[in-house]
Amino acid sequence: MIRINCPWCGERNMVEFTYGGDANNVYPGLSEETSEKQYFEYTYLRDNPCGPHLEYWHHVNGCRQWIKVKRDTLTHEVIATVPADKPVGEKE
Amino acid sequence: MSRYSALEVLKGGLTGQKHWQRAWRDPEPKQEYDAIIIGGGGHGLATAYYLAKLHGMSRIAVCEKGYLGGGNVGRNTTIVRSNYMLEDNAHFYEHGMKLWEELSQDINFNVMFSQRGIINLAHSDAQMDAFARRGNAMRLNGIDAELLTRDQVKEHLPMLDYSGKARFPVYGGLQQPRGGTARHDAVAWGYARAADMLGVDILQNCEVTGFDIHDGKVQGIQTTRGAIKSGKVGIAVAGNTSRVCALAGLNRLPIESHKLQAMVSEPLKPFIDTVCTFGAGHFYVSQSDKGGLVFGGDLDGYNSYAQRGNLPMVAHVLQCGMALMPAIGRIRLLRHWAGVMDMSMDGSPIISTTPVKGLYLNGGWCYGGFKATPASGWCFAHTVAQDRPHRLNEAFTLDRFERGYLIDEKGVGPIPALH
Amino acid sequence: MADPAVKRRSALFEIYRTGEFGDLVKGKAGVSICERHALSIIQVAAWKDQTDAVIATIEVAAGIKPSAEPCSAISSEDISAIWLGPARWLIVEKETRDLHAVIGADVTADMAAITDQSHSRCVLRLSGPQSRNVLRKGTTLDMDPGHFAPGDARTTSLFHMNALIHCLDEETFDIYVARSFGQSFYEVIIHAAAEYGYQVADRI
Amino acid sequence: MATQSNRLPGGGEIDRGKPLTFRFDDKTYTGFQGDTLASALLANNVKLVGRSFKYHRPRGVFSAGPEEPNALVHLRSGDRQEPNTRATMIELYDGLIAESQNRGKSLRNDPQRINNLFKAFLPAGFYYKTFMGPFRNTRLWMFIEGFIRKSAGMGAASGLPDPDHYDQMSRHCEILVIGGGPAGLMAAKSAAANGARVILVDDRADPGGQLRYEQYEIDGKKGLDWINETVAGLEAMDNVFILRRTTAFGYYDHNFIGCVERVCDHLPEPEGNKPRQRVWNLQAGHVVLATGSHEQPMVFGNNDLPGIMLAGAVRTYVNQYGVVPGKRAVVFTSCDDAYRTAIALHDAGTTVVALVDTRKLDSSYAQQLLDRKIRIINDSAIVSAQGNADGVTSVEVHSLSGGGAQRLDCDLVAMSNGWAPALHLFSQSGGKTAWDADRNIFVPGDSKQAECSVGAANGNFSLKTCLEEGSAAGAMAASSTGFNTAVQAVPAVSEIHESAYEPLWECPDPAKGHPKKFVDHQDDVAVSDIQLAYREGYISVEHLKRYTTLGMGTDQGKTSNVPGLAIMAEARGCSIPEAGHTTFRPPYTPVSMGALGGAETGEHYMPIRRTAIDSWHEEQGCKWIDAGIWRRPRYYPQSGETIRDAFIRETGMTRGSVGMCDVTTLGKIDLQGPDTAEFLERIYINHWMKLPVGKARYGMMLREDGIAYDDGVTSRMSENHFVMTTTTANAVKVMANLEFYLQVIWPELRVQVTSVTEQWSAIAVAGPNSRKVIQKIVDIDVSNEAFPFMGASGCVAAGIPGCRLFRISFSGELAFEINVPCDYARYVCEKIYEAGREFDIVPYGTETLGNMRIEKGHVAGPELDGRTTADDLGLGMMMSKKKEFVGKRLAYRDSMTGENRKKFVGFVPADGKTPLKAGAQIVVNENAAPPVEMIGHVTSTGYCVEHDHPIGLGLIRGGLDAWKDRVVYMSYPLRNIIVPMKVVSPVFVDPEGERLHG
Ligand SMILES: Cc1cc2nc3c(=O)[nH]c(=O)nc-3n(C[C@H](O)[C@H](O)[C@H](O)COP(=O)(O)OP(=O)(O)OC[C@H]3O[C@@H](n4cnc5c(N)ncnc54)[C@H](O)[C@@H]3O)c2cc1C
Ligand SMILES: NC(=O)c1ccc[n+]([C@@H]2O[C@H](COP(=O)([O-])OP(=O)(O)OC[C@H]3O[C@@H](n4cnc5c(N)ncnc54)[C@H](O)[C@@H]3O)[C@@H](O)[C@H]2O)c1
Ligand SMILES: Cc1cc2nc3c(=O)[nH]c(=O)nc-3n(C[C@H](O)[C@H](O)[C@H](O)COP(=O)(O)O)c2cc1C
Ligand SMILES: [Zn+2]
Repeated sequence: MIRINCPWCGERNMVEFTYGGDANNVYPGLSEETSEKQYFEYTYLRDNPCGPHLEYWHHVNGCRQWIKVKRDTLTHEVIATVPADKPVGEKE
Repeated sequence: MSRYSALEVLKGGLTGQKHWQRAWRDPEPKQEYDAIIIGGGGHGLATAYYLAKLHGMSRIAVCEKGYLGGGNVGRNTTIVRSNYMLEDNAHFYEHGMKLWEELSQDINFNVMFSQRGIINLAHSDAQMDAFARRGNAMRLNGIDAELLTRDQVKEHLPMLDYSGKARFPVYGGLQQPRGGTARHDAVAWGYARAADMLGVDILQNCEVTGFDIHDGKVQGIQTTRGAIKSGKVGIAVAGNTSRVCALAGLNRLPIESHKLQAMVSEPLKPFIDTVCTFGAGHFYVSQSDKGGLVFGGDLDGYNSYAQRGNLPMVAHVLQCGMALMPAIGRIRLLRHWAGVMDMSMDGSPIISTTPVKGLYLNGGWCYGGFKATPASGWCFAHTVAQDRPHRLNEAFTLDRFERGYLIDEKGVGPIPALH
Repeated sequence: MADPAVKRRSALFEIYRTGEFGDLVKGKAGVSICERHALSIIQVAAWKDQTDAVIATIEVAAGIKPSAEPCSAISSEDISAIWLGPARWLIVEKETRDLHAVIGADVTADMAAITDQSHSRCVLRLSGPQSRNVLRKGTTLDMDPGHFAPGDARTTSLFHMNALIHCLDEETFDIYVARSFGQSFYEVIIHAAAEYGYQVADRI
Repeated sequence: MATQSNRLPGGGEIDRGKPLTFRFDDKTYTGFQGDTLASALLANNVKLVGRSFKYHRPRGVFSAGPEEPNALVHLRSGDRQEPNTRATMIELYDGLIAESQNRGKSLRNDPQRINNLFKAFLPAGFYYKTFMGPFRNTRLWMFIEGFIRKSAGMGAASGLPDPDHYDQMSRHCEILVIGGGPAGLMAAKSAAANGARVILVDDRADPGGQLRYEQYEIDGKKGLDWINETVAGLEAMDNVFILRRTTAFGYYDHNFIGCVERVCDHLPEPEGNKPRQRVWNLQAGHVVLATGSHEQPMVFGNNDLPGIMLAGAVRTYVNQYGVVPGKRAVVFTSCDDAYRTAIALHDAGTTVVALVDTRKLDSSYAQQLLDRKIRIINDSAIVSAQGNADGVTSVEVHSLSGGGAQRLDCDLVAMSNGWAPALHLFSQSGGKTAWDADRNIFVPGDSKQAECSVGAANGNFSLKTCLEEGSAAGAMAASSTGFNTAVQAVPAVSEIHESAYEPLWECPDPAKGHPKKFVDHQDDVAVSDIQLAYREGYISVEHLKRYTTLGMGTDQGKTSNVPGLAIMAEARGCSIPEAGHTTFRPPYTPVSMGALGGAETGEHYMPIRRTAIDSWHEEQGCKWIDAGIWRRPRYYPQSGETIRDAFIRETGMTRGSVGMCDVTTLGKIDLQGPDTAEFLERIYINHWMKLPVGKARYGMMLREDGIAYDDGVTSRMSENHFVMTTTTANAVKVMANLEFYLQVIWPELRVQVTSVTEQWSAIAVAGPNSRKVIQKIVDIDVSNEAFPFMGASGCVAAGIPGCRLFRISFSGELAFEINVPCDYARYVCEKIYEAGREFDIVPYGTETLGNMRIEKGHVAGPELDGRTTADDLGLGMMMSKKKEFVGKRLAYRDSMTGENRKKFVGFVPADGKTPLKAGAQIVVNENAAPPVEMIGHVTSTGYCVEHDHPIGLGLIRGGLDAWKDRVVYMSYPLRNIIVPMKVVSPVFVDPEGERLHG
């Protein structure tokens, strides 16, 4: 049972969250300059490491904030959590 | 090596079963092979078998990091079916179904393929329509399918809740009578033994740790049992696809690794005679020949390489189970475990050449790859041997995502956990 | 406000039955349940850079000062300000005035978005020595007294429904769930409470 | 009624003042309060209690705990029948009914016992080698499989719905102590001393563990008294919570432990509203594993006969239950522990024929035996047992140094091959086990989570060490969770130092014959099977397990895994740790699915969402339909009407006059802020900046991959305030998506989104007379001039202020949608109905809603199937060329555009009357044999009331451009239906949209 430390609500059980996938993905931005390839990569390609992984979670049954979670995909240990618009390691 | 037959077993009975030899050898790795398959799961072993049998290759090795069959082939819910709607899937899986029907004889190993049928339950008219769409497509593709009414479902599955108290009553179901289950371990062992008999070296405890690639062409691999040369290397490592491909410089694939749990009850006398899936929650069930009810559910929902799951999904599966078959309340769960799935972006597999010459990829099986084992091995062997796909797998390329030729049976888009 | 002759109809209108039920111990109920109904529930979502201003303005306008502290609730006799998320609160009181208008008069659009949610929730008040046990059956939160104390308010998953739980005193909780879930919610709560014996009291 | 011939006149923890009657198979017996079913059966000298899995060999009670492989019964009857229940764990209650299982009509004369004669032909995995049949198909196997399935399995499920209910609860604590033996009790005591929250779980009715049946003194008191005092002390503390009859079954990530409490299993039926069982979800800061150990058996010929039991179990029956399971006992051991069994048996009056010790050394207890004139046979082993279904009658003993065979008559064998720590939970926590070569046991290695093992679970079997470790661990756990350390003083104990244990994994064969030596009693796995697996190369323990089924039974190998792997290690010539053990998986002991499923099942499997007008629909006699988890009225049948009659009538009356429909379930999202229009511009394919205040617009969203995602109407209520509607199915997902875009991707946009689905009820009023009805309700002018198509406005409705009115239409008729705060919705609904009465207003359900949108050619769920693009759906012109929006770029990939895509069209049957069926495929050739090319499919079907013929919508390759007015075939082979139909425009009524604007 993974426990995630929501930057606002504190440590909560994972049943309160939904998973949002790879947070290394950088949104290409809605601009004519962006290439189709960038959209393709954003939409379809994923970091999929065995070990620490940066990912989005949504505290949907909580404060409804999207957060970034660094989590080990082998041990499920949660290494860090930050608000989704912040880089990991830096708190609000 | 003795052929398996009833006579041999009887003979053994009189001599203390002493005459049986190893089902497969335990050879030392050779310096070089004509082809190496990475992954001693169902797909890897089947590939090696078909390479040797159908493509006249003899110097073949299968590298397995642990014990043979210890991956998903040894931990799945063993459902075999070809009830797909989309053309590319339908033909591929139906080819597989035909191979299944002859597999035990072909490899001289009883894989206990039991065509007890599979029923997908529907809980609304809309769901019946969606199933009809699939069933009609199956029929038109020459695949068996039946649309069952509620009463017909009841004949097959009398233990479901028809009481009127069911939150999601049964409306009917889509049945594929030729679908069923097989003895998962036997599939791995049978292919291993058959491949071994054709001279394939099965190298257990041999983890691939790197690739030798020059000028965009593969030359060999590094393993925990030393370097091995080969100009053709096929990757069939299921949940570990991203990790192994990364060793070959193929980073960021259209794949996420997720875990899926399965569970089994205490052994019971025959309780359910077909495979059944719930249409209003993630739950499917069949009974193993040993008597255990084998249940599966949804992914735990987050990337994971742990072959163990968490309790909420177990609880969810059994909640579905109780909702569908209130008779299981007093039956006990015996064991639950998990496997790591290579979930692709459209839920369909990849059997493909790669940007590296001589390197081939078989992956993206999501939680449906057991039934594909024979067809996947068959097509992958063709792809490896001929350096191009067979017609049956030509849609399953790695570059289809970029080109937009997706094979999205569920229509949920590039969210792997939803396929 | 509507024509006072027209009564608001709660989500539990058809099924709410007062009385004592379940396994009463020596005639005593372990839990008491009552619906809080005809509430004004106003959501205020401040622009982040206006958080302090909004807090101050609400205090003046509505007579309650929300706290920026996550998972907290400030309440007085008649009105509560419950933290929902960063810079987001529910202001709740028994409907006696047009709270939406009252707050909206001072908290302007360039300070916050204000949304009327008065009809969007079914609110049950649980009290009694077994109230924490009833909640323990549906949530993974730590419900022990030292860890969920008066003045705490947490949104969580309760019996698979999104719920906001506000602790009023040692053994009293207000629980807010989406209105459409109201009947299902009520049914699972009384089912969970049956082994302790429960009383359903008049609405407040 | 049989007497309790094996019951001692005194002693034990049973309450002789409370006799209980119970039935086993066809006989009635008595026992006492405090008995287990196993102890009561043994008290009545019932030896044969079951049959083994494969060979149907007779089996008796083997253990006294959860490790029991043999004594599995059907407990209770009818819909409460529980298969595979361990007699050793069933607390006896008055009127208990149990039956033996895996047998024919009678246990003694089970016809399948002949399997035992053919056992030579049924070695491990025989089925892999045969039954493949002469032909290339699965027929022979499936025929045989029927028989195999019938003879496999142990117990039978009743097949009837379980009448009891279950429950789940969560609890948090600083320290969780699992196991209430001496180690666990001591740990709880010191952990709790300074206020940390401690939970103690133990799977028995009362804590105490092995100490309950030993004769030790602690602090000069009887062990049992010390236990009772300690438990009473803990119970008196506010910060301690004790769970009895509770098994910790699984250790999961982040120190989360699943436990199951058997709340009412010791009673005939659950009391009052109590659940039968309850799952406890425990979240702990630190876990102390004090789970004890399991005694390991000896492996010798016919070691499975009834009457051959674990020595600790025998001692338990004597000391705790006052039952002697035999009259003449042989004790067989490789460690000191079983000497105490010999002593206990002797002191209870049983003849102890001999104690056979595999070791040469003198046990520390040797003198105590000699004092009792019990013969000790050192350096020897039992090589075979003789007997029948009624139990063992003699054993053959050999010296391990050669020579010296002798036969001892006996009716009870108490054996011990040492104790294996219960590592299940430790191992599940992620910890790796380590082999302790000195003590010949696997012990816990390094911890991966915040836990520690103590006492027997940590491989320390002396009582003193158990208490010391418990005390230290409790204090450490408290300090690691922030509470002051307070090591409790450890009481003094009477105990003698035991001599070393020297396991013998397999006993030698007797001089004559090769009787099977069973390793896994339940699954009938014998040494010969392990050797066969070895010969065939199934040498990894995981292969061994899967090939032979070793350890795969209901006991999960608690008494067979270690011997099995040791025998394999021996064959391979490797060490035991090199061979390794298989993976420990939850649950520790089997857990009922009812408990795991919890309370929310049946009708409560998922909550039902109801609209605020739910009761009104019910009163109107509607038939319900599930729309996701909402329930919605499907149609309102009038007497004798079928669904088809009803929707045709509802459609006709709506189009003819006026109808009303509850559309509350659509998602409603409130958007506020200065950047809202810009935000909509980015997420919708069409334009929003210039939408005037007071106007609504239809919008479509794409997924990032360019596929059509969701559609709905969004209205501008004021400059910076919009209200969006979504489909019912996607409401929750769209909301989360919008939050993602705003919080993660464009945090600079000043937009607030709030779901208001629950605040507003929505009622659609449609049909030519709808304006007249609405005008009677609302306070604003709804004439075409004042409130044209796509108007949006606040209003007072039926006297209720703060309502909203939209002039939007899904049916293609002149239509309005009124939004009312939910608590007033039923009132307003009634007022509308009243206002419409003069126009014969008709309430309509989802069936008519669907039919009218099909007539009008609007897309919905069946068309938005996650594979279609906006262009496929005929909405390509809505996609703005002038702006970028989510999904735009990937929507223009080659494959996603172009002639060959399936496009949205309408169909009518060529004969104008044959109904069309959703789910049908479209083919060009009426009589082709499979595989047939499918050029499209029918998505939705209905009946065009105005033109009086069936209609359909669907997708067809090339769309109208390629197929307009041509005939194709609707193919529905599942029902042998093939219908020629004409491809037409998907808009069947009012193609010019005059009614909408009128
Ligand atoms: C719980 C569960 C239920 C499922 N249910 C079904 C079902 O009912 N029906 C169905 O059709 N499918 C099902 N599946 C999916 C199916 O099991 C898999 O898709 C399929 O088995 C994958 O192919 P495989 O057998 O080759 O994989 P695996 O057996 O996983 O083989 C891959 C092998 O590669 C090895 N490997 C990995 N990395 C390396 C390396 N670096 N070097 C060497 N070797 C390596 C692994 O050890 C492993 O043995 C299920 C899966 C799970 C987990
Ligand atoms: N002399 C020997 O060779 C020898 C060998 C083994 C044990 N012993 C004796 O056994 C005792 C060991 O003490 P201990 O406290 O370590 O163990 P214990 O066996 O006395 O107690 C363990 C307790 O944990 C419970 N338990 C186990 N798993 C559980 C689970 N998953 N969930 C809930 N409850 C569970 C058991 O029912 C039992 O009550 C000592 O008295 C010791 O002397 C002696
Ligand atoms: C179809 C199927 C049936 C199984 N039946 C049993 C069973 O009867 N008893 C058992 O102990 N395990 C059973 N298992 C589970 C295996 O013991 C094992 O847990 C699983 O293969 C995963 O391997 P692992 O636990 O070693 O990681 C079964 C597994 C499968 C896939
Ligand atoms: Zn939060």
